[in-house]
Amino acid sequence: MGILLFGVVKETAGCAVLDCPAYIKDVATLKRWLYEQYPSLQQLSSLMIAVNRSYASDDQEFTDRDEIAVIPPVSGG
Amino acid sequence: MGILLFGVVKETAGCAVLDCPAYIKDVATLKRWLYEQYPSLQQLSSLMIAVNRSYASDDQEFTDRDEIAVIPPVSGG
Amino acid sequence: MDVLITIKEKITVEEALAFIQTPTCGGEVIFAGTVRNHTHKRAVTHLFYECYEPMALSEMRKIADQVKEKWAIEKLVMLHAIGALYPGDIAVVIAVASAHRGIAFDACEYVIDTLKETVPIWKKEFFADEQPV
Amino acid sequence: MDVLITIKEKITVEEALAFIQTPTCGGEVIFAGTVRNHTHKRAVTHLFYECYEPMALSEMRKIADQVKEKWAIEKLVMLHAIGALYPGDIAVVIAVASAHRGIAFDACEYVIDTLKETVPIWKKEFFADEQPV
Repeated sequence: MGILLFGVVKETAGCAVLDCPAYIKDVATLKRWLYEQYPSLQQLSSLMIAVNRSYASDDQEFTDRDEIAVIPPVSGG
Repeated sequence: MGILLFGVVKETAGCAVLDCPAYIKDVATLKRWLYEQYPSLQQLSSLMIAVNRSYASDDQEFTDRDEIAVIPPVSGG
Repeated sequence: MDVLITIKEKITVEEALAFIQTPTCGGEVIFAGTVRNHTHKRAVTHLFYECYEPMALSEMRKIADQVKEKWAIEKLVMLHAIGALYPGDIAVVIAVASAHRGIAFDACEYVIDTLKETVPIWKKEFFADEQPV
Repeated sequence: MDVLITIKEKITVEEALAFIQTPTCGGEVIFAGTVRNHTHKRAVTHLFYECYEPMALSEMRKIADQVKEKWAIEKLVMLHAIGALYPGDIAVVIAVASAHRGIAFDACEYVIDTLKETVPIWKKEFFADEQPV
């Protein structure tokens, strides 16, 4: 399934949409997988996952019909 | 000497400059005299006197070379 | 701190903005006070602002001095309208620019609160249910 | 409470003012965040703002809902610019109108503070002492 990347995560991965393995079905597993793929993300002060455009907790599950996005520390305003 | 009136004090006295007796040489005496002349001023929440464009305390003295103004409660802004 | 203090018949938010905008500042806070069309449920037709101008300017300068002492503000504007004002018209504009937004909010609120307490300007309200004078 | 939420390439304080001005309100508080020409003493040539737009709009609506619950605010505007911005350009405008100025200050500061924490918008800085990409 494709997950949306923004900001420094997008720059680190070098792409705006990342394909992640089908076995990943919850936020905690996705974050673990991201940290394995891109260890430098562990240096960020936070890394949030949004499920269907809302911040999700670690135990939230999702399917490939959900819109998943990786949200590094925001810096708007 | 002429003292400057504003707002409700001007409306009460019916004039913008009031002539006050020469024996008045300090703020407290001026306020007492104003209250005698216009008892309705006692209903105001405050009545300040400005000497040379600065708020003056009751014990401040002045002469006829000073600019004296009566400042009812302000309502700018 | 650059300061613009003005009392005149017509004031605008734009002139305040034009004065405070600078590439060195990150945050600008502006307060605009407009004439309401009612006071305590009574319909207001217009207001008349009267001013003891030299003292009002002097008191506004004192507020600016206090701001300069209290906060690291780069630019401060205080505009006050006088004369006849109608509902929707702008009576007062306070604008503050600072590198830090928190103190810009604090300073802007301090200025309008203090102005309303100390600056010799008086507002007379004219009501719809009143006989014309 | 009337709400205007916009994310677009160019925003102005004037459009925020136009939305919030109303004869029923006494106090308007506006925050404008502008691009600074330096960050930690390094000269900034420009910024690029990137945005996860549908979620950003949704988070901005959540902030508006919180404001509506907390305070008696009549009008609220939240504008955010995206794309390339240069020193002096306006990146964000928050505007609040209320009959009571104290809560207008509180609400305006709450909105900008919360927006900076929760709304998925990212700023990339380009420095003068950097190689062009």
